[in-house]
Amino acid sequence: MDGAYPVASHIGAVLVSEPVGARYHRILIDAPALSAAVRPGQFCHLLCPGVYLRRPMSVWRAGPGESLGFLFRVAGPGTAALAGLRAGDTLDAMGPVGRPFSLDPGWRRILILARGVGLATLSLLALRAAARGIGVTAVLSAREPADLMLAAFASDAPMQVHAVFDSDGSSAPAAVGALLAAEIARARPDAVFTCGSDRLLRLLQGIAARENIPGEAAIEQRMGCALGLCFSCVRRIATADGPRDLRVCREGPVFDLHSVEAW
Amino acid sequence: MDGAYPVASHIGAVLVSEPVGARYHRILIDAPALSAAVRPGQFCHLLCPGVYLRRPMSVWRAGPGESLGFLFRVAGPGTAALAGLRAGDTLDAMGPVGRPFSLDPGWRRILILARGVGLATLSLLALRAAARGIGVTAVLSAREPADLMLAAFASDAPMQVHAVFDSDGSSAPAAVGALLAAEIARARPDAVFTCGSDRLLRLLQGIAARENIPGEAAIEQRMGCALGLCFSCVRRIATADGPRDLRVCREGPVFDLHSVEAW
Amino acid sequence: MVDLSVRIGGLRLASPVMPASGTFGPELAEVFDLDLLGALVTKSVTPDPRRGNPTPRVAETGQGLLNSIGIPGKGIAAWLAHDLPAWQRFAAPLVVSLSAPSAAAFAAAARALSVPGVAAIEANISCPNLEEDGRAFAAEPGPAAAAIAAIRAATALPVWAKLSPNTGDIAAVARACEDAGADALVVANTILGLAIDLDTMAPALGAGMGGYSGPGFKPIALRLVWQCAHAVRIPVIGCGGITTGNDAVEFMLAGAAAVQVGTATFIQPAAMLRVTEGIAAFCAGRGFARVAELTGRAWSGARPLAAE
Amino acid sequence: MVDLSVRIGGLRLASPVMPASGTFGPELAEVFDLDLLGALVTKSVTPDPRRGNPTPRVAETGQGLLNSIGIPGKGIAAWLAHDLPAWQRFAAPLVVSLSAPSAAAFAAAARALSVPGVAAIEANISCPNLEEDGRAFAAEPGPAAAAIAAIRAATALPVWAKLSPNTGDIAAVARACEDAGADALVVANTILGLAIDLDTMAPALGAGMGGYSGPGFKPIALRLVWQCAHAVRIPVIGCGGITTGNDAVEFMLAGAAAVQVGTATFIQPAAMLRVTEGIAAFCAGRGFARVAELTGRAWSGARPLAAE
Ligand SMILES: Cc1cc2nc3c(=O)[nH]c(=O)nc-3n(C[C@H](O)[C@H](O)[C@H](O)COP(=O)(O)OP(=O)(O)OC[C@H]3O[C@@H](n4cnc5c(N)ncnc54)[C@H](O)[C@@H]3O)c2cc1C
Ligand SMILES: Cc1cc2nc3c(=O)[nH]c(=O)nc-3n(C[C@H](O)[C@H](O)[C@H](O)COP(=O)(O)OP(=O)(O)OC[C@H]3O[C@@H](n4cnc5c(N)ncnc54)[C@H](O)[C@@H]3O)c2cc1C
Ligand SMILES: Cc1cc2nc3c(=O)[nH]c(=O)nc-3n(C[C@H](O)[C@H](O)[C@H](O)COP(=O)(O)O)c2cc1C
Ligand SMILES: Cc1cc2nc3c(=O)[nH]c(=O)nc-3n(C[C@H](O)[C@H](O)[C@H](O)COP(=O)(O)O)c2cc1C
Ligand code: FES
Ligand code: FES
Repeated sequence: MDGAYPVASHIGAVLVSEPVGARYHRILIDAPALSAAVRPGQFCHLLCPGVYLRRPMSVWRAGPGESLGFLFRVAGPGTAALAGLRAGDTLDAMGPVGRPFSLDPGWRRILILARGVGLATLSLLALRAAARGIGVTAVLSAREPADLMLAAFASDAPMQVHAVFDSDGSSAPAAVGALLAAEIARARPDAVFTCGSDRLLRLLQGIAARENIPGEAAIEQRMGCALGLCFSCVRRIATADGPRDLRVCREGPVFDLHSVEAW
Repeated sequence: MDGAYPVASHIGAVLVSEPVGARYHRILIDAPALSAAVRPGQFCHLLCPGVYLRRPMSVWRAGPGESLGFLFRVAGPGTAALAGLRAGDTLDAMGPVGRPFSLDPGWRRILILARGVGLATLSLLALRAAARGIGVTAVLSAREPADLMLAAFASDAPMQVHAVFDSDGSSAPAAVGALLAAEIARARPDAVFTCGSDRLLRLLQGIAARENIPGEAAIEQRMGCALGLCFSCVRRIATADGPRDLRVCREGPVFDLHSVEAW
Repeated sequence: MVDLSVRIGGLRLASPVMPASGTFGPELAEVFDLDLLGALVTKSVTPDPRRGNPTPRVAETGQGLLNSIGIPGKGIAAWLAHDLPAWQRFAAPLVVSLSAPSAAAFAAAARALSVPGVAAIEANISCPNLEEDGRAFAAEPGPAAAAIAAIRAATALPVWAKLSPNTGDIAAVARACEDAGADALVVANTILGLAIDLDTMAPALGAGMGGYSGPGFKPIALRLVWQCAHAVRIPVIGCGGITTGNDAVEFMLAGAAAVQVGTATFIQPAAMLRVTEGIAAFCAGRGFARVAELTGRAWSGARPLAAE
Repeated sequence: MVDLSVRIGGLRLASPVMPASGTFGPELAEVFDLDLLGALVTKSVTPDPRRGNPTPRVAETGQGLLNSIGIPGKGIAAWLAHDLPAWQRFAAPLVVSLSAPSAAAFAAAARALSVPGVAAIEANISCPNLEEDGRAFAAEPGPAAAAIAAIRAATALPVWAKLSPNTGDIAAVARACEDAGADALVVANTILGLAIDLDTMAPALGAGMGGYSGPGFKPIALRLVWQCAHAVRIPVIGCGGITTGNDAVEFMLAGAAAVQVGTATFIQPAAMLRVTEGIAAFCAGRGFARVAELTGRAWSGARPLAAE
C-alpha cells in the first residue's frame, strides 16, 4: 500500500467462495496489501461481473498475512454475481474506504449488537478486540436459528455471545432491551457498537444514553463512487453545527451512535 | 428442425476451438439439428460473448451426424471472442440462413476459385460435390504458403487443387487467368464458384462469360439481423428488372456470378 | 391465467407486445408464429420508391445499435400490389408505418392505405419534413400536428403518431398530436447518435450520424414514455431498448399501454415471445389479473386514463 | 514522445484529459497524482447553500448510471473560504463549475469567483432557469446566451459553457453561446432518463427522473460533439461515457479539442490515467506527434479551427 496513494483497485484471486447458511455467502480473496491495510468498519467497493456499478461491501476478514473476506446476503444481481465467483476467478476490490470503528486499547469490554448481515460488519471489530484482550459481549439477532452465523461472527475467538430470534420472540425490542440492561449491569462495557437494524439502533441509542456509554453505529446507503466524490450516499447526521447530510462512504459508514438520525 | 419454423437460435456445446495457421481459427460445435439442415453456402449468425450484435459466419463443416464447424479470421472483437471459446463452453448459433450454392447432381465437374478465408465458405461445397462423385478443381489464393489452409479446405476428399501465392507472384491476375484457362481447357467444369476476392471475382466473371459457363459467387456485407428484416446488408445486384439493392442475408450471400457488380 | 389483452384507441390487441417498424417482416414467420403478437407493424412505407442510404448501414456501439438504413422501399403502389397480400395470411392486426415528405403527401398516402386488411396507420413523423428544410415533423409541435391532422382528415383508420426523441419538449409534441386527432402515440423512434471507426478515422456509418437503439437507449425511451403518458390521455405505446419482460413491465408501469420490440429481435429472433412470457410471469407473480393494470402504476398520483 | 498539450481558449492544458464536474474532488488524490490531469474541475458551486435531492440519488441502468444528486453545497461564500484553499495544493489549472438560478445570479457569482487560483469558469447552464419557470438555460439559444453574456461581462476569466443534451437544436445553442462570448463549450451534461424499480414499482431515484451518464450515453454525446464542433469555431470539450483512450480518441476525431471523464471514475478510480495513456498510445501507434492533430480528423471537409 503506497502511503501517498492509500486507495486503489486491487485484483485478487478468489481462494474461497461458498454459501453460509440458507441466504448468505462468503468470499475470501488473496489481496495482501489491501488486507493488511483494512481496519474494522471499513469497506471495499467491489466490481461484480456483469453489473455496471461497483457494490459496497464491509470487510469481514482481514489482517497482515490473512486473506481478505466478505460475508454477504445475496440481494440482487451484484451480490448474485459475487456469489457466482469460483476459486481461481479474480475479484477487483477497491479500497480500503470509509471511517473505521474506534477501538481504544485501554478499554476492558465492548458490547456489540448486530442484526442479520450486520454481523459481517462487526465481526472484524470483535475479533480485533478479543485479540487485544478486550472482553466482547455480543448480542446477535436473526430471523431464526438457521439464519444465525455464529461461527462466521466469532470464529473461535473468546467472547460472550447471546443469540436472539424472531422465531421464538426473543428478538423483540423489550426482550433485547432487558437482555442488554442485564448484560451492562453484569459487565459494564466501555463502548457499544451496532449495525444491521434501525430498530436495534434506536434501542441501543436509548440505553447507551441512559447509561451514558459511548458508542458507534455503521449504516448503509446506496452508493456511486464510494470515494466521496458524488454525494449519492448521504444520510442525515447530527453534528456540532446541527444536522448535516454526511457521506456514508467518507464521513461514515461508522458514525457516533447518537449522531445517526433514525429514518 | 421444425419444418414450420426452420430458423432458430441453437445453443451448441463447443467441441473443438483451435487456431489454424497464423491468422485463422476453427470451432466445432455440437448442434445436430442445425448441422443436418445446413446447405453449402449458407451461414449462421453467431452470438459472440461480450459483443452486442451477432456476427455472420459461413458454415465450413456440417451434415447429418456431423458437428457444425466455422473457420474464421480473427478480425476484431467478435471473432476474437469466438476464438476465445473453449471446449465445454456453449455457442449460440442462429440459422441456417441465406441462399445456398447450386449443386446439380448431373454435373461432372465444378471449378472453385477462393481467396483467403473465402475458402471457408466454399469448402463444404467442394466436399459435398466430391462426395457425389463430381470432380472438383480448386484454385486457392493466399498471401503466402503459411496462410494457405489446404487441409482445412479439402479435408481428405479427392480433388484437383492448385495453390497460388502473392509471395511468389503466382496469384497475380494474369497468372491466375492463364491457370484457369488451362484448367478449363483440360477439364471443362459445368459450373464455377468463387468467394473472398473482388479482383478474382471480376477475373472469373470475364472467363466464365467468354467460355459461357454458369457460375455463382458468395459475397459479404455488414449485417444487423441476418433474417431479411433490416436491409442493412444490401449489395447492388443485376436482375431481370435492372440493378437492385438485394439483401446479402436473404437473396444472398450466394448470387449468380454475373449479377454481382464489382465495387 | 393473466389477461394479456389491451385496448389501443379503437383496437383491442390480444397481447401488448408488437414489433417496432423497420425491424420486422413476414420473414420472421420462419422463426415463430407471428399471430402470437398483439399486432404486426410494417417497415415505413413511402409514397415513392426510395433507394436508401449508403452502406455500412448499421454499426455496433456498446449495448446498442446505430442505423442509417434510409427507409428504402418500392413505394406505396407497389407495396399495395405485392406486400399487402403477403401480410393477409396472418390474423394479427396489421399496422402500416407511413413516412412522407409533407403533410399533404402524408394525407394522400393515408388515403391510399385505407384499404381492407390495414388495421391502423402508424405515422412515422420522425422523418424529414421537406417544407421545413428537412427538420423532422416530430421536432416541433406545429409540423407534427399538421401531419397528424392531415392524416386524420384523410382516413377513418386509427392513427398512431410515432414521436422522435430528437426534440426539446416531447410532451408538447405529444399534446399537439393528441389535439390533432391521433388515437395513440408510439414513443419513441431512435435517438440521433454517432460512432467513429478508429481504423478509418471516419464515421462508422456510410451516412455519418444514425439512429441509436437497443438497451443503451432504454433509460431515455422510458423517460420519454413517462413524460408523454403524463401529458396526454390517449394510449402510449412504449418503444426503446426493450429486451426482456421486465423491461416491458418498466415501460408499462411508466405509463405505456403496450410495447414495441425492435433491435432485440436482431440478437434473439424470438425475443418478442420471451418478452410476452416475461410480462405474463410478472403479472402472475405479483397478482395482476390483467396486464392493463400495470399501466401507470409507477405514478405517484392516480393512474392515467390510457390504462382504462 | 507524443505532445499531449492542448489549447482551450486562453488556457494551455498539459493534457486533454480532465474530470467531469460532480464526479471529482480532492479526495481522488488518495488514488493518484491529480497534477497528471489537464485541469481540475469542481462540482457545480451555487450562490446559496443547497441540500440536494432525496435518496436514492443514483441508480444503475445497464451500461450506465442515473443520478439526481441535486447539486448540494454550502454556497459560494463558504466554498471560497473552505474549498478553494484546499485546491491550491494542486498545480493543474482549477476550473470552477458554476450553477445559478438566473442570468443575474450567474453574473454575481462569476464576479465572486474571479479570484487568484481560479483558472476558468465552467457555466453549468443545464440547471433550471427560474425566470423560465424552471426550464434549463441550455434548452433554448436565448436563455443560454443571456446567461453566458452576463457571465462574460462579469469576469475576465475564460468562460466555458456546458451544454445540455436536453434541447431540440444543440447547434443553435452552441452558436448562441459562442456569440455571447464563451471561450469554449463542454458537450455534454447528462441526458434525462428514468428507471423503474420493479420491487417497489416506483422510480428507482428518489427524485423520479435523473441524468443518464456512462457508456450507454456515449453515442449520443459523440453526436452532440460532432454537431457543436461543426457549428462553432471555439474549442469543444467532449464529455459523455468516455471510459477508454479509444473512446476519447473518437471524441477528438469527431471534433473535440479535449475530453472530460465522469462516471468511469466510479468504476475504475484511476480511469482518467488509463484514458490518458490510451490516447498517447493511439497517437504513437498512428504516427501523430501532437494529440491536437486528432481534433476533427473524422470530418469529410477541412479540420475545424478548434484544433489549431
Ligand atoms: C458501507 C456498506 C457496507 C455493506 N456491507 C455489506 C455486507 O457486509 N454484507 C452484505 O450482505 N451487504 C452489505 N452492504 C449492502 C450491499 O452493498 C447491497 O446488498 C448490495 O449493493 C446489493 O446489490 P445487488 O445488486 O445484489 O442488489 P440490488 O438491490 O439489486 O442492488 C441494486 C442497487 O442498489 C444498491 N444497493 C442495494 N442495497 C443497498 C444497500 N443496502 N446499501 C447500498 N447500496 C445498496 C446497489 O449498490 C445497486 O446500485 C453494504 C452496504 C454499504 C453501503
Ligand atoms: C455471409 C457472411 C459470411 C461470412 N463468413 C465468414 C467466414 O466463414 N470466415 C470469416 O473469417 N469471416 C466471415 N465473414 C466475415 C465476418 O462476419 C466478419 O469478419 C466479422 O463479422 C468481423 O467481426 P469482428 O467483431 O471480429 O470484427 P469487426 O470488424 O470489429 O466487426 C465490427 C462490425 O463490422 C461487422 N463486419 C466486419 N467485417 C464484416 C464483413 N466482412 N462482413 C460482415 N460484417 C462485417 C461486424 O459484424 C461488426 O458489426 C462472413 C461475413 C458474411 C456477411
Ligand atoms: C434497423 C432499423 C430500422 C428502423 N426503421 C424504422 C422505420 O422504417 N420506421 C420507424 O418508424 N422506425 C424505424 N426504426 C426505429 C424502431 O422502430 C424503434 O423505434 C427503435 O429502434 C427503438 O426500439 P428498439 O430499441 O427496441 O430497437 C428502425 C430501427 C432500426 C434498428
Ligand atoms: C453523480 C454525478 C453528478 C454530476 N454533477 C454534475 C454537476 O454538479 N455539474 C455538472 O455540470 N455536471 C454534473 N454531472 C454531469 C457530468 O459532469 C458529465 O457531464 C456526465 O456525467 C457525462 O459524462 P460521463 O458519462 O463521463 O459521466 C454529474 C454526473 C454524475 C454522474
Ligand atoms: S458514494 Fe459517492 S460520495 Fe459516497
Ligand atoms: S442483415 Fe438485416 S436484412 Fe440482411
